Amino acid sequence: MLAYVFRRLVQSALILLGVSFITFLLLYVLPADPVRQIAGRSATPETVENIRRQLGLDQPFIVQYGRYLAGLFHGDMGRSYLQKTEVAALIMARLPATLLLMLGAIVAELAIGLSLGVLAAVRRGGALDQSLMIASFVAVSAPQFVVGLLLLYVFAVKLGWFPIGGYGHLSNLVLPAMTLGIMGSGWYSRMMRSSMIDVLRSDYIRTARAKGLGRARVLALHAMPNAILPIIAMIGIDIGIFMSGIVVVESVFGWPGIGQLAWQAIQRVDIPIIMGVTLVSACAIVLGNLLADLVTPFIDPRIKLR
Amino acid sequence: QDYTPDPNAKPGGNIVITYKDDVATLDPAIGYDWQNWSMIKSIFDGLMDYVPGTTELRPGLAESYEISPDGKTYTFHLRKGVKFHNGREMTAEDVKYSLDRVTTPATQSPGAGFFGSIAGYDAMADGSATSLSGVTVLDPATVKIELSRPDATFLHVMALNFSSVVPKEEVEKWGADFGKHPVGTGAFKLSDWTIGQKLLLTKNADYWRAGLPYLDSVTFEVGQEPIVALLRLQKGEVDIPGDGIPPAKFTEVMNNPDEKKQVVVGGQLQTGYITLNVEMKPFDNVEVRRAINMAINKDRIVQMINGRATPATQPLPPSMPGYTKEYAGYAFDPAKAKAMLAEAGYPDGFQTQLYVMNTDPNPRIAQAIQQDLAAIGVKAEIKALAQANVIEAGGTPKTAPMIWSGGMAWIADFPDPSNFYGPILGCAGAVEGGWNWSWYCNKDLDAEAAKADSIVDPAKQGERLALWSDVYMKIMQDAPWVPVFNENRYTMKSARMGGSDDLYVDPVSIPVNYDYVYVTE
Amino acid sequence: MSATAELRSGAMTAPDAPPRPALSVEGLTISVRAEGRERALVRDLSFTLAPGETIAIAGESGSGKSLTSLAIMGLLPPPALRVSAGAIRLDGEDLTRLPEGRMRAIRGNRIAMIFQEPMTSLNPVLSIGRQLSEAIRAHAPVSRTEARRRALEALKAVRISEPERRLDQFPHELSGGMRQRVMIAMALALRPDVLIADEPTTALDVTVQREVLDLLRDLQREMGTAIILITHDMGVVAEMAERVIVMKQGQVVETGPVAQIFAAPQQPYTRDLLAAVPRMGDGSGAPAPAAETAPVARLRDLCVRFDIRGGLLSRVTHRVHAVEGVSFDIRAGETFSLVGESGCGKSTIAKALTGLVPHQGSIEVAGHRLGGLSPREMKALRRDVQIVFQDPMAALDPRMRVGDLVGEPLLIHGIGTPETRRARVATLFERVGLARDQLDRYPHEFSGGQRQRICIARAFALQPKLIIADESVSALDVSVQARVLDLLAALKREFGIAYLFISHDMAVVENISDRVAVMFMGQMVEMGTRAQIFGNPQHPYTRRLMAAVPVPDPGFERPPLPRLAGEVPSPVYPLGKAPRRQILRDIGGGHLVVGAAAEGR
Amino acid sequence: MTDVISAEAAPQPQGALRRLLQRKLALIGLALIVVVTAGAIFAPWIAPFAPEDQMFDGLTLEGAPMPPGDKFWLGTDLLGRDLFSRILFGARTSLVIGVVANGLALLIGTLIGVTAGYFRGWIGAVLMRFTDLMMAFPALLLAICLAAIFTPSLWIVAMVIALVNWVQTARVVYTETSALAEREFVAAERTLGAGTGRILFRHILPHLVPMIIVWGTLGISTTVLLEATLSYLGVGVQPPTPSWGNIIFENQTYFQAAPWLVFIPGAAILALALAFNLVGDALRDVLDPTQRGRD
Ligand SMILES: Nc1ncnc2c1ncn2[C@@H]1O[C@H](COP(=O)(O)OP(=O)(O)OP(=O)(O)O)[C@@H](O)[C@H]1O
Ligand SMILES: Nc1ncnc2c1ncn2[C@@H]1O[C@H](COP(=O)(O)OP(=O)(O)OP(=O)(O)O)[C@@H](O)[C@H]1O
Ligand SMILES: [Mg+2]
Ligand SMILES: [Mg+2]
Repeated sequence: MLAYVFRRLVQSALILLGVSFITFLLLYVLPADPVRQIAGRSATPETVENIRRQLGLDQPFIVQYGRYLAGLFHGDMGRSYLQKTEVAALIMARLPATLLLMLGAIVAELAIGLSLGVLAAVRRGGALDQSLMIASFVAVSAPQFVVGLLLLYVFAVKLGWFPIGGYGHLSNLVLPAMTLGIMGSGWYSRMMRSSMIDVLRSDYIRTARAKGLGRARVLALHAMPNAILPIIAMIGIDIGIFMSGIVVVESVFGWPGIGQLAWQAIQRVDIPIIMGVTLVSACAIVLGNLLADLVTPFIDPRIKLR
Repeated sequence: QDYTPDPNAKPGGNIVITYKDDVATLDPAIGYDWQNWSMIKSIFDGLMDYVPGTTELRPGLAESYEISPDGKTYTFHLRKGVKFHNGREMTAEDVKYSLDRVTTPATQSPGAGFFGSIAGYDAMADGSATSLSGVTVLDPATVKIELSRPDATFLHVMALNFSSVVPKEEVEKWGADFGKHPVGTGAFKLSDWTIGQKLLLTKNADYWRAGLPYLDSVTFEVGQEPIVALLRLQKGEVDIPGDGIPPAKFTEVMNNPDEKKQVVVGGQLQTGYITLNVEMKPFDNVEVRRAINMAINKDRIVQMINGRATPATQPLPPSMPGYTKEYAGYAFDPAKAKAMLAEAGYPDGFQTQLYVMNTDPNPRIAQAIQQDLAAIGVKAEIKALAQANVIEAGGTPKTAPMIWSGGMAWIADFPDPSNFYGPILGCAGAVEGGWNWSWYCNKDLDAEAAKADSIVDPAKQGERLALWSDVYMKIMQDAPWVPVFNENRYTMKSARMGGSDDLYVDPVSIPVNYDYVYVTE
Repeated sequence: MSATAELRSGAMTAPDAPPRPALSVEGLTISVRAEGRERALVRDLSFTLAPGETIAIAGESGSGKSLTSLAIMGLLPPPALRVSAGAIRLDGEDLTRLPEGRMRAIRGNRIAMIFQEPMTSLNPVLSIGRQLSEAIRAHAPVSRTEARRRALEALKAVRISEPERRLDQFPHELSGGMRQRVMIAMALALRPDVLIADEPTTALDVTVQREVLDLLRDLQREMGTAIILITHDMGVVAEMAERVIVMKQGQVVETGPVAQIFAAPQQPYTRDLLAAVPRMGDGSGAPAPAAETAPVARLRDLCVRFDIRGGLLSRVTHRVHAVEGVSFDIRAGETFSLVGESGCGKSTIAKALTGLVPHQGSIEVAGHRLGGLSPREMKALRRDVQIVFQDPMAALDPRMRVGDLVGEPLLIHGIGTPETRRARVATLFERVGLARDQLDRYPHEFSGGQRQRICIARAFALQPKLIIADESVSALDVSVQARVLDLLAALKREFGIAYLFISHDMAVVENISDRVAVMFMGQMVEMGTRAQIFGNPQHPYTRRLMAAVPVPDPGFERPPLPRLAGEVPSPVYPLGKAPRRQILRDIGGGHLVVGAAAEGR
Repeated sequence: MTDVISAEAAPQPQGALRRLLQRKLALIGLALIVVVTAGAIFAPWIAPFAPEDQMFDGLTLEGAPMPPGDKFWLGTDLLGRDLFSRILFGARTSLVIGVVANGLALLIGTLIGVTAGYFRGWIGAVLMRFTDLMMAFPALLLAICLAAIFTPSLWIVAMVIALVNWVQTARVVYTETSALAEREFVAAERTLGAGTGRILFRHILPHLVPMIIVWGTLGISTTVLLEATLSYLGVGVQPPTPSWGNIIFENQTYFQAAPWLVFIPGAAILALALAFNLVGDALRDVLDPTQRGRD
């Protein structure tokens, strides 16, 4: 187990290195000059050159990348071009909010998706199954901005159950987490349904019923853990999918996470921030996958980590 | 010359202002977006200032000043007893330090170029000097600034945020993080900043303008979608939506009598225009450029943005000194435009590209322009890109034939006609990486502009403005731009906000002049 | 023993009536609803079961045995299947009309069931203890600790080794035999009145089967449970049951006391069934071993080891010595059998022979030396060696039509045109006793025996020199098994094919082999002609294997056998260590036996 | 009489199509797909107006769009263009994105997943590490960069979407394939002498079909919306070319003031995704021989 984690961490580090290289390269060839953004509209050409030199942006690609890496090893992610602040500080200030939001979204999408998937599997072929199928497609196809605003409008403005945006309380988390989780719940309910149908056909479910167990118990204790197995790996993948949704959801709900930071940075080619956010999100994805793999053996004792 | 305090003003209270984007930095040498511009104005002071709600200059930290007859030497007498937020008294040394700091390349100030007329600037820019030779401290309360050439806009430059006076010890203490820990002499001081969430400015009790500010504190909440901000305003949670009324809600608000009362409308020193790249075919032909000018249906565009602008006739906005009132501009006449194109050798029009920034409503405006051009046979392909990419394309030779300036449009740094010329219409900007995206360079006009700016004597202001007016009229002859509209500002405020409407459409402090507004409850 | 059990038995004792049946089935008819029509799968089945009695239901595959047991449990999968007529009475109550809630109280408590497939019938993600105590707590309001105590008791009752440890283990950590014991423990934990055991031993090898059967009998004696034993193995029937019901196509063919049925079967079907049962003898009779023909396969000092990785850098730390120094020849046209209990390395040898696992030592097949062959040579080799796997369902791609599956080897080796191929496939089909019009069906539409015949047809398509049959008949019921074995024999006669026949069923092996090798823990312990092995078994392990085979004779008295309840010894060794090599000695006539006569476990 | 029975016993080769056509839901789905495709192909003849035509009477005097009505059946957009015509023409873009780009992503993902899952060894390791890397890479950023480097056009956008969207498919296909490769019938095929290609294409791929169908149909809306996000960022299909996604994105803030601008194209995306799902579900059952006879 420990050996496995160790090896996976080494692999992850390599993956992160790869991500940093590709990102850096892409940003390097991107046809947009960050210096002009920094220098602003009334800058003279020499000011522009000056800034370019100071930031080392006149250096060849390899040198720039090498410097960046060297910085990274010292825990220095550089300074934002436009915000003039340590990228690490900016990210650290916003990361907890994003992590919280993701966690909330995962909980929401699992709670909704899994329970609906089970329901559909149990009522397979019936009217409920059909309507859940349509519902899951609505969930997958709905643009998050609109979903967010609708939820906000109905539950915060009209009904007043939740605050309009904001951060700090659990009540603030509900709507954004729902918005982010809705799309995933569509996916999960579909996946869970088919996985559950397979499991319900299996011999051990029949055994459990032969023992005289109640229906709810058979579903919750015997079917669920088995049906969920193929889905756990998805949760790791999910974190990556969240990254794009987070930009939208955070801005609708005024959620102070890294999504908005990333968005502004992309708009203005603030390379250190883009790099930082990319690396942090890559970290999250890699760790999420690792976590998913580490959790599996607890649910499925057959799986040995090697 | 000065401002009469509002007799109804009540001290106390806190207001909430929202923004979508994060506040980048509050370092006055660096902050250069319209969001932190007004915040910096309230935290710092420069030698010069504007009368609230107007574009009229008034002395700031300088109590008075003298200009030498040749217009090249300015002597400022500082107010005594002005204290920084850290309690230390502000002196002439601080003024010099601040000007040195903003012009040192290491500071990376985007505003360094504004100080080009101060003697010794060039040595600063190329790194050979560490101090502006033109700035001398005569005594703790007097500072003398010598210019290398007469500059009529110099007092405006001294009112720019870039000229704010900063305390050396605090700058050195925080280093690059001064922008997150600003210390100035202004009406408000920063007391809390939670990155990505909110900033709290609290009243500077020691402020040198007696009785100001009225408010105890101002809270800025960032990361707020404009639509959501408006919803919160309607619920009374927000006092001013910093990003204004979102277009999607505009009609709704204006059709609601109660809400309409909360809206304040004002002009703005802004022009939205299309650049025509004079180095690229067929825009090298002045007839073609004129034809394009006549092809654009500005009224339709204004209608499309819910009438939140006025059709423009020339580069300068109407509220700018030097604006030529009698000039009617090119009339909308597609038939004539088509004929002119035919005459210029393009009877079937031509293919071209229109660059535009990708945030609403700019792509929509671009599509309206596209349709107008199509009517005279010009097929323009729209390239809607992120701001950075448009700026990049504009500053690269022979790349962007047409650019719609919206979103990056020129909002004046200070209310002077020269501000619309140099970087965006003069030869200086028509370089790689510059902002003169039409690449229009007319040496004669450059000379005329320089001549106008060397008229420093306030008495000859009329003569100077006439020269400027002439410059812009000649530009319209050459038609490197299609001025499309001058945006109006529609600000909304909560019902409890008090103070003259002018404060809410302050041409300098956008969205509002925090120092002078107050709450009525 | 428990309070509830006593209460119930007290209530049951009626004043003077004859012993009430534990369960009675009256005119049971089970129908399936498909394509709008109702079809009866089981028709008009009736029997009564007295307390403490064992009834066997025998019959060919698909005759409705499992459906009957599911109907009694109330577990027929809705909505397709249902009881359309008849009644199942327990204490006078008709179970078919009981609402689900009350039925649930009976399941597990009064009637328990052991399923056919121990490998898949336990929930893989729950610990044994959990699954056991859950069954107990479902019916008795006891605390968690008490349930665990009773679970442990139940495990002890089934004589599983290290019962305490098992409670916290998971199904995959147990061998098949142990799992079946757990199933039995689970079924008996609440001392049900009736136990239904659906083919409880079919999937197990002989030695384990022996133990499980003994166990069932002991427990029944102790607790007085009535048992319905479903099986197709007449040997098991003879040993276990008092009465037997013979079913065919959903109907009862014959029923009566075991002794009577075995002695004087009335119906031709019953007679056929009994005749098909392979019986063990002393190895005499039938064909003499083929003369010294050239071998089609030569194995010399074959070793197959699997690496187990571990540690920080995932280096190899342990090895499974699955096959360790095995040598033998298979001569053209002979049937060479490999026997031994589960996990001893039989399948691994088969895989090594077909190049599916890498090996050490030398293997020569049909003139090719395995190892380092180019893909072309490998392909050529594959024309000569074919394998028929144990589980025909798993070996057939479920998404292809069987005609295509059988024709595939021809297509792969580029033999013939589509028309000639189809004709050849049709001939093969007829040869193995399938109809031409079944060519376009899919594997799941056939019975187990038919599927195995499809696999055989596929193996024969290329007319190979050697066919490896890895437990190819173990899962089939006797009559089908007999048919398949006849088929193999006929094909062998016709084409002179050699077989490597892998099995744990000594009776079958005796009936078809020319030569036999006995394996234990990856090594060979005894090898010789059929007569040598069965007539004169030398090694104690060989003797044990033979003694474990159920004898289809109700009068047979089994000599007492020491009961074993341990784990199968493990062939896993740390790196650098290896099992001790056994040395085979010839004791005359090519009869090889491991050196020390006192070799044991 | 005998005919009926034999027809039941031995299915005709065209059985799959016939059985597909027997399913009501599949027919509805198929009909929807045909309608959308026809709408896209014949848009110039069906559409009442040109999609980029900004009509004077398409806006109110205050510049607000017109709600659905007599002249503009589905209303107009913020520029006074006919929404119905834009939806029709937008179908072209969205079909290319949802079907071609999504299909391509599935194809790439399947190829990589199958190869890695079947071959293991270093090929598998390299491919899966690459997949991990791509998964850790924010897809949106990659899309933005790629689209910004190559000048955006419909086909470039489609390529870009395909290039970022294959990752999840590859991952799940990999897992499934490694399990399949362990199945006995694959070993059986190998002993018959079947080559790698044959095993992969004839025996492994068919088993992946159900999963690919699920991912493919769910992927339709995801890709259509991703295209919209790209358009929104200025690296997608350029205006005034309509796509269902960018109609929504352009107008999403107007969901209250002009709900038709958001919900009508939203419904179109949903309908397309649902239609493919209905057909896909049915196809999956029909193609799965083990489902035959059950219902
Ligand atoms: N769910 C089902 N739907 C339709 N037919 C079924 C179903 N389950 C079983 N059958 C059919 O019912 C018949 C009896 O099946 P059953 O499982 O009882 O056989 P069995 O006697 O237990 O055979 P085996 O020895 O192979 O286990 C078979 O012909 C089978 O095809
Ligand atoms: N791929 C593998 N990796 C590790 N160990 C293996 C592998 N394949 C087989 N083994 C081990 O090798 C030993 C021999 O296995 P094999 O399948 O040959 O047994 P068998 O005699 O065929 O048993 P059965 O009668 O149950 O089929 C077993 O202990 C098994 O666990
Ligand atoms: Mg059965
Ligand atoms: Mg085996």
